[in-house]
Amino acid sequence: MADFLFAAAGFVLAMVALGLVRVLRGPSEVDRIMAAQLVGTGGIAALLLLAEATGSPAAVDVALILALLAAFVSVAFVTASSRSEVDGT
Amino acid sequence: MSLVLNVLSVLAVCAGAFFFLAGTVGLLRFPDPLCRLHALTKADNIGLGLVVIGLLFRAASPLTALKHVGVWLLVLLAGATVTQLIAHIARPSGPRA
Amino acid sequence: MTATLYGFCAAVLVGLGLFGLIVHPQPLRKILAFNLIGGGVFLLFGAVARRGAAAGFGGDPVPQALVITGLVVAFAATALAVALLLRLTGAARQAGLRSDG
Amino acid sequence: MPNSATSGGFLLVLAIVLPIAGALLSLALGGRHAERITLSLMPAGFAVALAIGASVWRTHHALQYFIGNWAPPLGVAFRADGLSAAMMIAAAVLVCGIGLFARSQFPSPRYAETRAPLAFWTLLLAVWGALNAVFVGGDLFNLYVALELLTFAAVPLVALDGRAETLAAALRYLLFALLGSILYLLGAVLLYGAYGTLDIVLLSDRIHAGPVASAAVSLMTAGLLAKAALFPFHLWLPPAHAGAPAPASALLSGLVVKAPFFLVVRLWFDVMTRLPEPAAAELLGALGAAAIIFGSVLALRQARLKLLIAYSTVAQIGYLFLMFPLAINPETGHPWSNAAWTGGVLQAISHAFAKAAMFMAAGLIAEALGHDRIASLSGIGRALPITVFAFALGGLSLMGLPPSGGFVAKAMLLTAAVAEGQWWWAVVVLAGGLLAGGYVFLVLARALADASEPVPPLVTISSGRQAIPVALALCAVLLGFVPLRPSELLQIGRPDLAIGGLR
Amino acid sequence: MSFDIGLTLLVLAVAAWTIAARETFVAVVGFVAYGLLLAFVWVRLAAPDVALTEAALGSGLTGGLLIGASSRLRRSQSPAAEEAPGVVLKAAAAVLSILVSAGLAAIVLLLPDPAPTLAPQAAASIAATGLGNPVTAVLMAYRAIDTLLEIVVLLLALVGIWSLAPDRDWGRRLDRRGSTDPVSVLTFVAQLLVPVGIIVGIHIFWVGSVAPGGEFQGATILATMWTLASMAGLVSAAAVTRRWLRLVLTIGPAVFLAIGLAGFALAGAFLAYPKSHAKLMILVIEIPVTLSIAATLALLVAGPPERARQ
Repeated sequence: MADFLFAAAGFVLAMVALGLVRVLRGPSEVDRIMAAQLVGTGGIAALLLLAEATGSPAAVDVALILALLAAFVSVAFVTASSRSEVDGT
Repeated sequence: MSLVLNVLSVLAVCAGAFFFLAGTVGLLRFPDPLCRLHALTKADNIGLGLVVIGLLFRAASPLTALKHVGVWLLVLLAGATVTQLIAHIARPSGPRA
Repeated sequence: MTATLYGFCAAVLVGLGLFGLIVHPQPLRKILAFNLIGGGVFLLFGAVARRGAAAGFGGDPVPQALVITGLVVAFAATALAVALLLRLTGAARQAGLRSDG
Repeated sequence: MPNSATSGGFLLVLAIVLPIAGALLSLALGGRHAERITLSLMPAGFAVALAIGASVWRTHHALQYFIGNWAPPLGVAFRADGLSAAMMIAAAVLVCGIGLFARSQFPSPRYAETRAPLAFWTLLLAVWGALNAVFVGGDLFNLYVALELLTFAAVPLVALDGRAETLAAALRYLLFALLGSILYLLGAVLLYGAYGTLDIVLLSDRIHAGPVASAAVSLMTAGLLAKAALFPFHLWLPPAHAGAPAPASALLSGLVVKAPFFLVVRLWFDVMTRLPEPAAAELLGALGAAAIIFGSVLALRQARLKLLIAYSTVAQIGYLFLMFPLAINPETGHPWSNAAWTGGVLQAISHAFAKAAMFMAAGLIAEALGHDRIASLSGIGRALPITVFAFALGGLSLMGLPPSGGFVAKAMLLTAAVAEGQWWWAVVVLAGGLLAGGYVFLVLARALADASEPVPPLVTISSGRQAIPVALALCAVLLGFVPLRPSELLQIGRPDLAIGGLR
Repeated sequence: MSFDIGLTLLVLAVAAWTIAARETFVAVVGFVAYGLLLAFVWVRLAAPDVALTEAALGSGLTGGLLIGASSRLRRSQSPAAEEAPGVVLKAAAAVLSILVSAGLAAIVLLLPDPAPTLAPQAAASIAATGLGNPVTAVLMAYRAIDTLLEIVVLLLALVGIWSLAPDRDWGRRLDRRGSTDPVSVLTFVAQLLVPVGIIVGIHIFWVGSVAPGGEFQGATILATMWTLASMAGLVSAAAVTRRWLRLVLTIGPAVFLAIGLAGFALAGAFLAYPKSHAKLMILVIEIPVTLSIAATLALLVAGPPERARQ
C-alpha cells in the first residue's frame, strides 16, 4: 500500500512539473498565477500522500501550512498584479 | 473490512491522480486564459478532494482526518478567491492576454 | 543515500545562486540569488543532519535547529535588503525628477 | 583549555548582555531615552572589558564559560584569551569615545521621538554587543549569528541620512556582507559534517589535513575577506564608510571591519593549529600587499577628505594580512610567538584608534566648512587647530612613524620579514608607509596653508568635541610605547603555549 | 529513490529558472515554487521542523515580500540599473560556479562514514529539559544563546528598516497597502482565513514542545495572517512610535534575557534552567517570544513608515 501511495505522490508531482512549464512559458500573468496555484494544490496532494506512505504525521501539518499560505501567496500575487495593472500601464 | 477500505482508498486516490492529469493537460492545451482557469480550478480541486477522501479511509485519528479536510477546504477557498480575483483582472485587460 | 542525493542538489543550488549573484545587475535578482545560495547551504546542512540519524531520531537535531535559526536570519536579511532597494528606488526617482525639472 | 567554566567567566556573558539589553531598552522606551541609556551603560561596559582584561592578565589563563552549563559540543562556549581581551578593551574605549562624540550630532529630541537618534544609539549599542560576541564566541555557528548581528547593526548606520548615494552604498555593503556570511556558514557546515562539532577548541583537536578541511577553511576565509573588505573585495567599503555620518564612519572603519579579520585569525591560528598552509598564507599576504599599494594610490587621488580616509582604510586592512605569510612557518615554532603575529594584531588595534580619530576630525572639518573637498581646505588649520592636530596624530600611526602604535606594528612586521628572509614584504610595508605619508601630507599641506582670505567656519565646533579625536589619536600614539617584542597579554590562552613559548 | 531523484531534478529546474528568467516577476514566481518544493525536500530529509519553517517562512512570507517588491519595482523603472555583464564575465562566473558546485559535490562524497552526530548526546540530555522535541531542546536549552541573539537580529533588521523612513513620515501609520481596496472578495477571504490561520499558528506553536513545530513556525503563521489582514484592509499597523508596539516587540527577548539572567541564581549559569521547572520556564519564555517574533516578522514585511502614494 505504501508503495502505491508513493507512486501516486510521484505521479501528482510529475503533473506539477508539467504544470510548471506553463509558469515558465506564460504567456500571460494570469497563466502564471494559475500555474502557481496548480503547483500549490498538486504539491499539497503529493505531500498528503507522502505523509501517509512514510507514516510521518508532521508532513500533514506541513501540508496544512502550505494550504494556508497558498491562499496568502495567491492573494499577494493577485493584489500585486492588479495594482500594477491599475496604475502601471 | 480493511481490504474494502484499502480498495476504496486506492480507487479514490487513482481518480484524484486522474483529475490532476486532466487539469495539467487543460492548462497546457486550452487556448484562452479563462478556459484554462476553468479547467484548472475545477480539476485540481476535485483531484485533491478525491485524494483527501482516499486518505480519510486510512486516517489514524480524528485529528488527522480533521486536518485533511481542513487542507482541502483551505485549498478550495484559495482556488475560489483566486478565480474570482483573476476573472476580475483578466476581463478588462482581456486582449492583452 | 537520500542524504547524498540531496547533498548534490545543495551543491548545484549553491553554484546556481552564485552564478546569479555575479551575473544579474538588478539588485532584486541578486537578492533572489542570495536566497538560492542560502537554500543550498541549509539543504547541505540538512543532508549532514540526515546522515547523522541516530538515537531513534531521523536526523541529527542540532543542525536541524541551526537551519531554523539560519532560515529566520535569511528572511530578516531579505526583508532589510528589499526595504533598502525600495527606498533607494524612491530616492533615485526623486533625485531624477529634481535634476530633470 | 580547561574542561569547565573558569571563575569570572560570567563577565563574558555580561559583555554581550549589557549592550544588547541596552539596545532593547532603547527600542522599548523610545528615541528620547536612547542616548541616556547608552551613555549610562558605557562605564559599565568599559568596566566589564577591563575586568576581563585584568582577570586574563592575573590568572594567565583564558576565561571560559559554558552557556546554560551545557558543555560543548552540545552547548556553546564563550572564551576570552589575551587577544579577545585586548580587542574588547579597544572596542570599549572606541565605543565610549564615539558615543561622547556623537552626542551633538544625534541629540535626544525634547518632545516627540525622531528617527535618527533612535536608530543611531540603538545600533551603536548593538554593534558593541555584536563585537563582543565575535570576540568571545567559541562556537562557529554562534559566531555566524554574531556576524549577522554585526551586519544588521552596521548596514543601516551607512544610510542614516537617506540620500540615494548612501542608500546605494548601504545596499551594496549588505549584499557583500550577506554573501560573506553565507560562505562562512557553508564552511562551518562542512566542518560539522566532517567532525561533528562547531566548537573551536574541540575542532582544533579533531581537524586533520584533507580536502574537506581545506575547502571549509577556504570558503570561510573567502567569506570573511568579503566582510573585511580585503582587496579585491574592497569595492563596497569606500562609498559606505565615506557616506556614513562621521561617528558611524569611525565605528565602521575602526571596529566593524576588524571583526571578520579577528575571525580569520581565530580560524587560521586557533582552529587549524596543526594545519599550516604556507601557500594559502602567501596568497593572503599577496592580497594584503595589493591592498596596501592599490588603496594608498587611490587614496592619493581622491578629491574628498572622507573618501581619502576610506581608501586609506582599504590600504591599512592590507597590513593586517601580511601577518599570515610571516607568522605561518611550521619550522620556527608557534606562530604567535612570532613578531609578525603580534604586529598584525597591534596594527588592528592602533589603526582602529587612528582611523576613528581621523574620521571624526574629517567630520568636524566638514561640519565647519560645509564641505570636505581637499582642494578648498585652506585656512582650516587656523580655524580648527585641535582637529587638524588630531588628524595629523592619526596620520602618524598610518605612516608608521614613531611614536605610534602603527610604528611598532609595522616595525614588528618588518622585523619578521627580515628574520624570515622574506624581504619583499618589507618593501611593501615601506612603500605603503611612504604613500600614506603622501596622502596625509597632501591633506595637512592644504589645511595648514594660509587662505588668501580668512575663512570663517560656518559652524563653531566646541573644544570638547575636538578633544575626543585628539584623545583617540593619543591612544594610538600611546600604543607606540609598547615594547618591540611579542606582547605578553596577547600570548595568554594561545593553544599549546609551552613555558618557553615567549622568545 | 527514483521519487527523490525526480524531486531533486524538479528543485534544480525551478532554481535554474529563477536565475534564467528574463522578467523579475517571473523569477519571483519561480522562487515561491522553489520554497514549496524545498519544504517537500525537508520532509524527505526527516526534518519536519525545518519543513514547517521553510513552508511558512521560505515560501510564504518571503514569497509575499518579494512579490510585493517586484510589483512595486516594475511600476517604477529600475534605478540606474548597472549595465548587463559581458560575455567574458558570464563565462567566468559560469566556470567559477561549476567549480564550486563540483567541489561541494565531491566533498559530499568525502564526508566520513559513519557520520559524526550529536543526536545521542541530544537524546541523553533531553530529559533535563522536560521537552519531547529534540529540535526545540536545541533551540531553547542547549543552544538558547543562538536563539536569543537571533531574535535580536530580527529586531535589528526592523530598526534598520525603520531607519530608512523619510524623517517627515516618522510617527506616521504604516498605511502603504491601499486600505480602501475595493475588491471585496479579498476582504471576505481574509475574514474567513485569518481566524483559521491564527488557530493553526497557535496549534503549531503549542505542539512544538513535544512534536514538530515551535515558536518560529507559529509566529511566522501569525505574522502571515496579520499581513493578509492588512492587505485586505482589515487592520493597519500602529505608528512605529507607539509605546505599546515597542513593548510587544521587545517583551519576548526581554523575558528571555531576564530568565537567562535568573539562571545565574537558580541554576548556576546564564540561560540554565533548574531541572524541576525547566519545561515551565521554557514555556514562560516561548509565549512572549512568539508574540514578539510574530510582530517583528509582520512589521519587517510591512516596511518602513511611508506616506501612501497617491
